[in-house]
Amino acid sequence: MTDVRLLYFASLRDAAGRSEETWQTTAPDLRALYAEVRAQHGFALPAERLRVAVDGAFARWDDAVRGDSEIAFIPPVSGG
Amino acid sequence: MTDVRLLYFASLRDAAGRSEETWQTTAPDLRALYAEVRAQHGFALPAERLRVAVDGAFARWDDAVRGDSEIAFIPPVSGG
Amino acid sequence: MTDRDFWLADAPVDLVPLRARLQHDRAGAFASFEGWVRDHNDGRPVLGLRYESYVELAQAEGAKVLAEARARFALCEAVCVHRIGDLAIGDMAVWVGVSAPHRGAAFDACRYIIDEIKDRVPIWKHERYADGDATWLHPEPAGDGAPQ
Amino acid sequence: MTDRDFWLADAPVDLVPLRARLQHDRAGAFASFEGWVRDHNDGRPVLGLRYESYVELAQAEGAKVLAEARARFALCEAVCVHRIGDLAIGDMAVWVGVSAPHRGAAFDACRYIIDEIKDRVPIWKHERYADGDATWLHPEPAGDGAPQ
Repeated sequence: MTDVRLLYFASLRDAAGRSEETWQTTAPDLRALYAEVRAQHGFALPAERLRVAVDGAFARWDDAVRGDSEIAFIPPVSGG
Repeated sequence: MTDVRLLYFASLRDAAGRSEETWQTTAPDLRALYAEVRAQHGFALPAERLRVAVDGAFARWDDAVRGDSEIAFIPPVSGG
Repeated sequence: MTDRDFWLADAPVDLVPLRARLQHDRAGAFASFEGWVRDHNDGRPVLGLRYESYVELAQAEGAKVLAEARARFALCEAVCVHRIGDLAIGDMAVWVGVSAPHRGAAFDACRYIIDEIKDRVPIWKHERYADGDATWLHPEPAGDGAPQ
Repeated sequence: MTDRDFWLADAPVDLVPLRARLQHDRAGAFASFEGWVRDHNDGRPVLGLRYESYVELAQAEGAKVLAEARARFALCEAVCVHRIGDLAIGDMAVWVGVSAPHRGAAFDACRYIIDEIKDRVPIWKHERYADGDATWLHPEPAGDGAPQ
């Protein structure tokens, strides 16, 4: 089991009902982690529509899950 | 003989030493008129580099010379 | 004012010092872009909106966009500031300003910056509509009719 | 301020009322361009310059350019003002501002306007150089390396 910190923004935060949480996982990579979290919170958006960031920098979905990292799932942006 | 009013701008005014003058001409069209004026004042620019305006509106070089009109030879512009 | 070239502002932005930062004796051209809050989106009347950001990542990604613009185009200066928080109709949501010796580079860089900011920087718009509804905007990828 | 959308100004221009004229609840995008007096041209140090115009024709032709931009692009408002008289390094020579529902139209119209103004409107620049020389600029047709 690995502990990670998850950050939620915009519609993901609304769906999760929180802006962050600690999550225990055995997921080998970030894609599998998102699948777990999506099932738990009922997120509408598939991973293909999102980007993922680890410790404040964009990451790849097949990157391994590192313990104690801060992971953000980034829904499609709408600034500007 | 037809009397016209000529307006000079920018390098044409410097070369002519005046910003306007009355000109008596038998030139049938504006191109021939410019040839007369160019010869008189030693303008460097050929008609192909200029535009011509009559009474405050752009005109064509083969337009006839109308008496008492106000004619401006427009050297290449450099606003902006 | 910060000395960064991209930042997030949680209050209205004074344009005078922004514009002054772009001034440069070699600069013959200045192009700017502003995004303003419209009273409608996709035909729906809009009352107001809120921008939220993943601030740490947005700051890093926005700075990267500005660095790319400086590398691609012959610029003097380039600055971008994006509002977060609550905005009303007519408020300025984003400001991009670019100065350059020539106007082609100024226009191209200005457009590059706003296009990339809208595409990549983690900022989200939450719109409130006249009919009482409200929603986060998560546009489809560009080319599929992304708004504005 | 005039209610024309193109005019010549013989004194420095206040940008605040200009920008205010572009505001519109339907406007999501605002693009502006400014031409500034550079300290050099074609490698020659410039001390200052003077713009002269055939005012009557420039006013008519500038208004035509603005009307073309409104016809070609989906705009809310468009305004252009060009300085005449003596200008110093850093002074604003021309200002173009366009507001539109979407940014593509705002950028394209802003560029169209400044390109056409530079190409067609009878305004001439007289530059004074550090070496004591001074000259009227009569650029070759576009594509032959016209400055800025």
